[in-house]
Amino acid sequence: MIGLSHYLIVSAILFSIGLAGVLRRRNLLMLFFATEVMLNAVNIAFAAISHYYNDLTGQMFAFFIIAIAASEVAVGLGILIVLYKKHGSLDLDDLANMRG
Amino acid sequence: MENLVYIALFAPFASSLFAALFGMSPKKQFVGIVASVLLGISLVASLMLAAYVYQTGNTIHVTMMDWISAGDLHIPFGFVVDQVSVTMMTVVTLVSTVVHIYSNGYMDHDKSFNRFFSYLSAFVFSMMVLVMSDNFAGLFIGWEGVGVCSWLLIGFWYHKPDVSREENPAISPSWAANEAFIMNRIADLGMLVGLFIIYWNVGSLQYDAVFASLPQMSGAILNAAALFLFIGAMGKSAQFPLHTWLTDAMEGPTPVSALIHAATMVTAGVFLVIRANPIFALTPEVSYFIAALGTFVAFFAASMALVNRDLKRIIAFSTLSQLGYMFAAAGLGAYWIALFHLAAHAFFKALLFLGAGNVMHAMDDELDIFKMGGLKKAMKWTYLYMGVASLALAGIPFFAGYFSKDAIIETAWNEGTLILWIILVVTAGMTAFYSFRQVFLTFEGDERYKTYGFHPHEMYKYVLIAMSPLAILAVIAGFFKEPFEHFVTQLLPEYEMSEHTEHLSWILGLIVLAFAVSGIALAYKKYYRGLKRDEKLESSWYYKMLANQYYIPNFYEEFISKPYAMISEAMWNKVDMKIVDATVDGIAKFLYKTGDGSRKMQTGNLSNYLNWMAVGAVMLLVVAALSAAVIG
Amino acid sequence: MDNILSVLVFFPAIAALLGFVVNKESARVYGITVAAIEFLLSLWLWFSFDTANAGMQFVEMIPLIPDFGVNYYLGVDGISLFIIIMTTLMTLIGMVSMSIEKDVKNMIITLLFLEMTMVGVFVALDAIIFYLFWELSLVPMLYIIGAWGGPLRVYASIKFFLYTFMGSLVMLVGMLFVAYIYHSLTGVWSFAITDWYLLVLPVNYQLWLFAAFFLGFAIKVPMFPFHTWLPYAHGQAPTIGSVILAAVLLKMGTYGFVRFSLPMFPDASVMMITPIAVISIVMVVYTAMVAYAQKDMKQVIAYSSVSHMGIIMIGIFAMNGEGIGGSVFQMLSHGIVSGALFMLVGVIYDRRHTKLMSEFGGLASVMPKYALIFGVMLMASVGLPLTIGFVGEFLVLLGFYQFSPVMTILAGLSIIVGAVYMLSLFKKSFFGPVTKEENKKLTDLTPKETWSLVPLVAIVIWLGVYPKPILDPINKSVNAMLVFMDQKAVTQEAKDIIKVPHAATKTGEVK
Amino acid sequence: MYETIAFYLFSALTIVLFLITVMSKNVLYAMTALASGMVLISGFFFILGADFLGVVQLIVYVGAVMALYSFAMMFFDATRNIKEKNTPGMLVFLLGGLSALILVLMFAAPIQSEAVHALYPIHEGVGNAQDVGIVLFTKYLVPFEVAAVMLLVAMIAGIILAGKKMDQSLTEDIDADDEILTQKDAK
Amino acid sequence: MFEPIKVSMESLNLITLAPMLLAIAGGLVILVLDLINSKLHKSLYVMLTILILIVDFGATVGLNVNERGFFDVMLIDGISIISQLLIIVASILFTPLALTSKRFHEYSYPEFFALFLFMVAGFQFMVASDNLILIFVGLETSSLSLYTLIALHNRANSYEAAVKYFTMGALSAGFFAMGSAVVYALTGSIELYQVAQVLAARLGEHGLMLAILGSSVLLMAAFAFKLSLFPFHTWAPDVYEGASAPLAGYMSIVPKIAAFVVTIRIFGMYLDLGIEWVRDIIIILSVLTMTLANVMALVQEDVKRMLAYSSISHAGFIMAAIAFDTTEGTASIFLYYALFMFTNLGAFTMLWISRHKVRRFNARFDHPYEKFSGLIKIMPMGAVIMALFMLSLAGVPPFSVFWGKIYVMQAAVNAGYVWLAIVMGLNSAIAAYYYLKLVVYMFLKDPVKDVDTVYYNLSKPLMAVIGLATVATVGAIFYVQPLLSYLYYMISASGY
Repeated sequence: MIGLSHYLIVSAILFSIGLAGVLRRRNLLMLFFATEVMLNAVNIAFAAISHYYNDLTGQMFAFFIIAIAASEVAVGLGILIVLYKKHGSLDLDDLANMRG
Repeated sequence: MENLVYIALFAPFASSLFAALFGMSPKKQFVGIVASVLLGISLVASLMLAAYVYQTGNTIHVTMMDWISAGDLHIPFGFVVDQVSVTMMTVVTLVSTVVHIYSNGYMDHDKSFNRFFSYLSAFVFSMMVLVMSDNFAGLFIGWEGVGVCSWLLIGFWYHKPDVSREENPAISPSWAANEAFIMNRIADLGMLVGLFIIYWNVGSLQYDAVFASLPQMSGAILNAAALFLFIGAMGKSAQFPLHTWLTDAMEGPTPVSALIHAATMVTAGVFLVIRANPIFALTPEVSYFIAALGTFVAFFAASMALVNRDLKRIIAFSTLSQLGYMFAAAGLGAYWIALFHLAAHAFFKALLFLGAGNVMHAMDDELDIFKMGGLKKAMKWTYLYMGVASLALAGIPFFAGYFSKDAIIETAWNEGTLILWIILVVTAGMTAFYSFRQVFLTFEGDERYKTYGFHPHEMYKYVLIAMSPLAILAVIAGFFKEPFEHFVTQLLPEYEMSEHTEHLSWILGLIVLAFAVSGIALAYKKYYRGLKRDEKLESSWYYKMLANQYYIPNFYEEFISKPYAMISEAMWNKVDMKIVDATVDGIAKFLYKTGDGSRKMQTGNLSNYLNWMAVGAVMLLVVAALSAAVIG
Repeated sequence: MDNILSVLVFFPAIAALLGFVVNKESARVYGITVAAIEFLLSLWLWFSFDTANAGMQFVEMIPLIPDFGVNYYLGVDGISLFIIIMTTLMTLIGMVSMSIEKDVKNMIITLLFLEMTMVGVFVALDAIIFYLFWELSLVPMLYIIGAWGGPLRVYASIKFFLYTFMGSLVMLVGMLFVAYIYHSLTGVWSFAITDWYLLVLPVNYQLWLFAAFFLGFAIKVPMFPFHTWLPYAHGQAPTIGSVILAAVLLKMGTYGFVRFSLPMFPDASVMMITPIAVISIVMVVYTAMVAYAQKDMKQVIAYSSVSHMGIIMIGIFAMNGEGIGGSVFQMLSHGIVSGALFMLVGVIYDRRHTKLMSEFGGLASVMPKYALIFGVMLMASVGLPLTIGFVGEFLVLLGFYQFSPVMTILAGLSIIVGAVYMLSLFKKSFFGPVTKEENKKLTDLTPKETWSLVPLVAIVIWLGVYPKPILDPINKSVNAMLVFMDQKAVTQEAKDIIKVPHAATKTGEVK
Repeated sequence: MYETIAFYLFSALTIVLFLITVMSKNVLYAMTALASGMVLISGFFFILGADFLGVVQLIVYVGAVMALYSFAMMFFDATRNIKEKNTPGMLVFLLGGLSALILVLMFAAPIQSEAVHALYPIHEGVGNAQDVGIVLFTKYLVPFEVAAVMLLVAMIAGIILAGKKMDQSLTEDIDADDEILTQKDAK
Repeated sequence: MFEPIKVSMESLNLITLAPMLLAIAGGLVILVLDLINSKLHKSLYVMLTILILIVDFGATVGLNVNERGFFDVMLIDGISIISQLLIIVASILFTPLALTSKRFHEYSYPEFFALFLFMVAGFQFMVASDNLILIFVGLETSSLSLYTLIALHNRANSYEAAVKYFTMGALSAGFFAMGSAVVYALTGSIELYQVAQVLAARLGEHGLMLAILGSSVLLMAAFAFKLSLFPFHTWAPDVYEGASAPLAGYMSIVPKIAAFVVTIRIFGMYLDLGIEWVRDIIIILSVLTMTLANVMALVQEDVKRMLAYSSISHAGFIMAAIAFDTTEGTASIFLYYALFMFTNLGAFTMLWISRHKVRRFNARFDHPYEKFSGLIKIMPMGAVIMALFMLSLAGVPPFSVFWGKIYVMQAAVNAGYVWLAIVMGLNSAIAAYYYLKLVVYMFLKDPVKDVDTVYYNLSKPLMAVIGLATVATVGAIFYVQPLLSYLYYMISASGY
């Protein structure tokens, strides 16, 4: 029988994959993908907890996370576009004007 | 009578202020005259007080105002005129007056004439405070005051440059002045400690209160107090090992040497011991130490005088030696004899210095007696004065020194301190020798000065006349021994020779006299005809040692002054800058370096930032996991 | 006029603000006038001060942050009264003697602000207000050193600021802790020093708090080994800065010990006597030796300040009326004498733009008046009787002797080593032949310089001969404090060592 | 049984797909894998009975977000393999592994408890959309509306940031010194 | 099937929503106005924004303490009110900075002001709830607006700043979501008051400690990013540097106040549950943050960047107050920020008015120290005022930040953390160095080159802002008491 822990562990693994992606990616677009992975991982956790507690709050949270992720994508891509126009690159290594 | 006290005290002060008004102006003859007159007034007042005290046996005690009061300490400006202080007052004002008049002549070519009188009178005022004060703190005021005046006066010709020790053992007047001041300060610390001991055990610094409560004090405390007070006395009276400043102090103008470094200030130490005799009387160990040290210094200084070629330094050594005698007397309990010798010594030693001053005046400040000789033709009166003074110093009968010094030597016999007696007797012989060596080399024999192109001339008449009271006193002072004893022993403890001594006194006297006369005779034989230099003797180690003052000044320089300067330099450069300050700066630099190092985490690369963040989060998770494992 | 203290504090501040409007050329006169009025006000304070009363007078209290116990709380007693007068006097004299040409107006405004903070420190009876003025005083001094100073001025000024700032922040934590204890005992927040006096603290608390306050005060004093900011600050500061710094700012530290550490932590103070005395002796002797090694006249006097502050510290920890009274008096004396000495160095610096002793020699022949005044100040500095310097030093050593004769003798070395560096300074600069050509044409003191120095000479001698008018009120307050400390002390050892003068026990003066 | 198989299948697939997303050098592959992974996650939602959430996931993520990403990808011309100097694998592996380990440890604990009572219970026999609707429009109405504002913000942000006005500097053509707007603006 | 749900208006307590709704409506009004007439001048929008915020302020002041609204989603307790008030006041104060004499790109967008208002509303929602969902949504609303506002400055650096802020924000959102998931898994609830109850009951269960601590860690990571605690602070200097001075100043106050409120709610809960571990972590992070930020600020060459590090350090300073978990500690947070607000407002405004279009002093920095060299000679008043702000930031009495500092330190002492108070004191001493550095440049150095244009952007509104900031900074001693008693009343009313 599949228990809550199963789902949560999957969620944890996916979250860590997302985190690893955030860490290793230097391309901003790909980096954004990784953040989406992290949020999706959390969504699985919420849905699973909601299911096992028989409580709707988790689904609510997941719902809002989806909304937030969508907004983030919009704003993030907007910023990426102005950045790309200015720099012509999405590589983080080219983006280190400010340091120290 | 109170007014007289104040007149005696403040007339010199007024004189000083008056002269100070013109301190920066060119020479004004009237300054010297006014100063001398004011000093004369002080002398007269002192004499009147002396007469009053002598006749009535009363003492006068005045309190002018409060000085310091803090905690339980109350120090007034109080003055007491009793047998001891009035004696000192008389001696001080008398010698001072003479020296003031003398200075009118001696300093007449000096452009700082007015300043000189200001300092000189200030000194007299300080000295009067010293002797008249009714408490130890007041004494200390005067004590320091005379120190400063001595500093000012030794360094009077401050513009002279420093020279090497070979050229001038005192290096320069300003150097000598500083040396004197600092050496005195060393002793002053001892004196202060003595005061503190007294205060915390008595609760007061008034003489009468202190002396009244002595019986309740423990022996250790008394010993400590006596010892520290005596350390103070050692500085001012230039006792070994703090003696080197006195000979260097001869850099000052000669009247200063006469007044300060012979007659008055240097005897302050003796005065202190006499003043505080109730304390010393209760501390026989310290007293014996004083006597022994005094005897030692008497001999020690006389030995250095034997070979010295500097006119003033010889007299300075003799002063040192005579101070040793005084301490010997005081240490042996014969306070009144010490005081008597102090007074007598003041007269003939001042006379001797003033005579030396005449010679210097005549010889354009030349001091080397080897370059003199045969001055008697040009300076008959001076020769006479110096001869008389030397006779008195040598202890030839019927001169002042005979009575006083003999009594001291007799005391040493009387106390059964045979070694002290022997040394003192031998020293008496040496004293006679060097005194007359000096006199003969200066005034008799071939006229060596001619080869150096000097044109000696006699001092002004009025100066010579002014010196006459001293000369007279140097001759006759001894005859007042009986009344003097009677007078001062109203206050000071009586000192009676034992019958045995009394019995032998004429033999003892003869022995001393024999030594003195043979000293003179030796001097006569060797130097009367002129200077015959003995190369072999002069190159011998002991001659050199004596001529170099046992190398003590060199020792001080090598082992105290230079190391002090070196350590100071090291303290500054090594410790203060390299350790203390460098630590402070090091902390600041460390912080700055840390900042420089840690700003490297701010690479500007977002990926690194994300890594930092993840590292932070994961680290926190790890810590959480570990803590959870611990907490359970 | 009950609010004279507020007037004293804020008059210079308001004058400084108005000073922005004053024309550049008239700024100097403006400043002198303001300072003179302030000085007269402080004299009036003395005049209306009730010398028979040992407690706080002219007390003013306005709640500022009552929830936090911060009040605008001022008052003076015999201890602070004369320091205030000295502050106003030295500011006035400093302004009169000021020889700065550059940005005079800024300097005047800064000085007036500085005067406010200095007076504020000495009248504050609320710890926060005290701290406020204490910290605020750093700012104008930073500007004075940094803007008008020598080549290393920026380094010196920042070092001065940060060093003191660091120490005082630790002190602030101490203050907050006392307030916390007060609050937990009484349920009321209070930073009033007089309230804090009533706290009887356990010994271990006292020790910690003592340490916290010690750091703040010791850096200001400055005690060895926290003293190295001082030579830089003095060395780089303009004359006026050095005068104020030496005369007043350093006194804040020692004043702090008297005002805070002793009455609040009597047991800790007694326990700390030996360590502090050892540090002070090191200060006295060590810095005197360092002073002797200096080549620069001003540095000599700067280090001599440290040495003299050591004497003051020893006196404070003598725990008897003689010592503490002597210390407070010595604060005044050092203020005036070192202030005057710095002014004197400034005189020669203005003429020759160097302070190296090797550049001089024989000044006594060229500038006799200058040499005379310098000599008087020198003698006061080495503690000659009948000058102001002796009274304090004598009382301090006398007082401390009761605690430890040996340490007193060591501390007493100051009279020797002090004479060594001072006389050597005097000899090197004033004695000997005039060797340098530039020195032959030096002019003696100008009237401006003379008239700013002569009053100080007069004070030096007046207070040396007749210190009573000042010593009496000081003594009263100090005695009251000792009685109070004795009653408050927790341990028997402290009670034994704190010596209440008989005079105080007889009249039974209790705060 | 059916659930178990689905769970393991979906888990394996999402993990692989997201790994591809994270590891792939090709944006297109990464994005396709991400989209597929999201579809599979909606599968999880369906398994867990959160039908509404599954649908939203499909619409928003697979529909909207992925469309946005595709447009962006085209804009950035990122169809080719991209060259990245990736962070050292060691660090990534260590941090990712550690976080996975600890999170797994955390979730492996008996985290589910009978003590927890559902505050907004899922009703038996009622459609998930209905259930969600009721909670969303009562309890979570305010967050819902705020989310609307947030989306508005995102919209405005997207429009103005991507808009033409950002390309030109609105201040560029005006010389600093002859600008006399001071008084006008100060009003 | 369900019954129709009946909800009474009273039970909704709609008034609790009023302030945020006003701000949102105001934002919409601005958007509509722009649609109607696109040629309107920015001054109109600035004034409108201020007016809307003033109305918002009024609505917030009128709220009753300790009320819940809208199915308990809204929580209007004391800290919610005071933080909203602070947020609104700070917003009002920073808005007029748009009225520079020179044009700037972002202010030519009316949307700028709409976004600004939405952002304020987002912050208000964030602080006015203990529901993690609403907190999250409010946080994202405000953050997304803020990212956009930063990017709108339209310089290469501002894009870079926006990207950095955004990306790290996304990561922190991930942490927040995961943390909430763990909390939810533990308690079946995401409303903190429910969470607290369930957690208290489950605290004794075996094997749960890791999950509890883990949830706190994940949430901590999320908010440590917002509060710029070490090592989550790395975005802050770059973002401050890239953003315009008003926004940088704004960022140093408002998001932090909001984040602090949430932090107080969340970690206050953990502390109340007796999880001392959280306290230790907070203190460690706080000490690390203030110290490292301080030493890094020491070596900065740019004033704005230095102020960024200083803001980080101040945040670390304040963070410690959360660990005390006392009323004084909480009050000190708000007192500190209220006082810090005025000083920072002044300091950043001074930077703003001296902002040149071209970087004439340094290739990279807008406000290198050299720029302020010898300011006392060029513009004495400006130099004096800037120095006042610097001294205030350094904690020199009687300027505003001092009172905040002393109160935080007092709170530390009262809570038994004397060593922490000493660390705070020493840190203040280190910090004094870099503040003084600017004072030294302004007062003790000579001007470098054509500095006559230092006050490039000065306009009357900006002068008014500076005047206000100066008065508030200098006269802090006179309003600390009412402020303190109000804060104290509010905070103790809400039980913190």
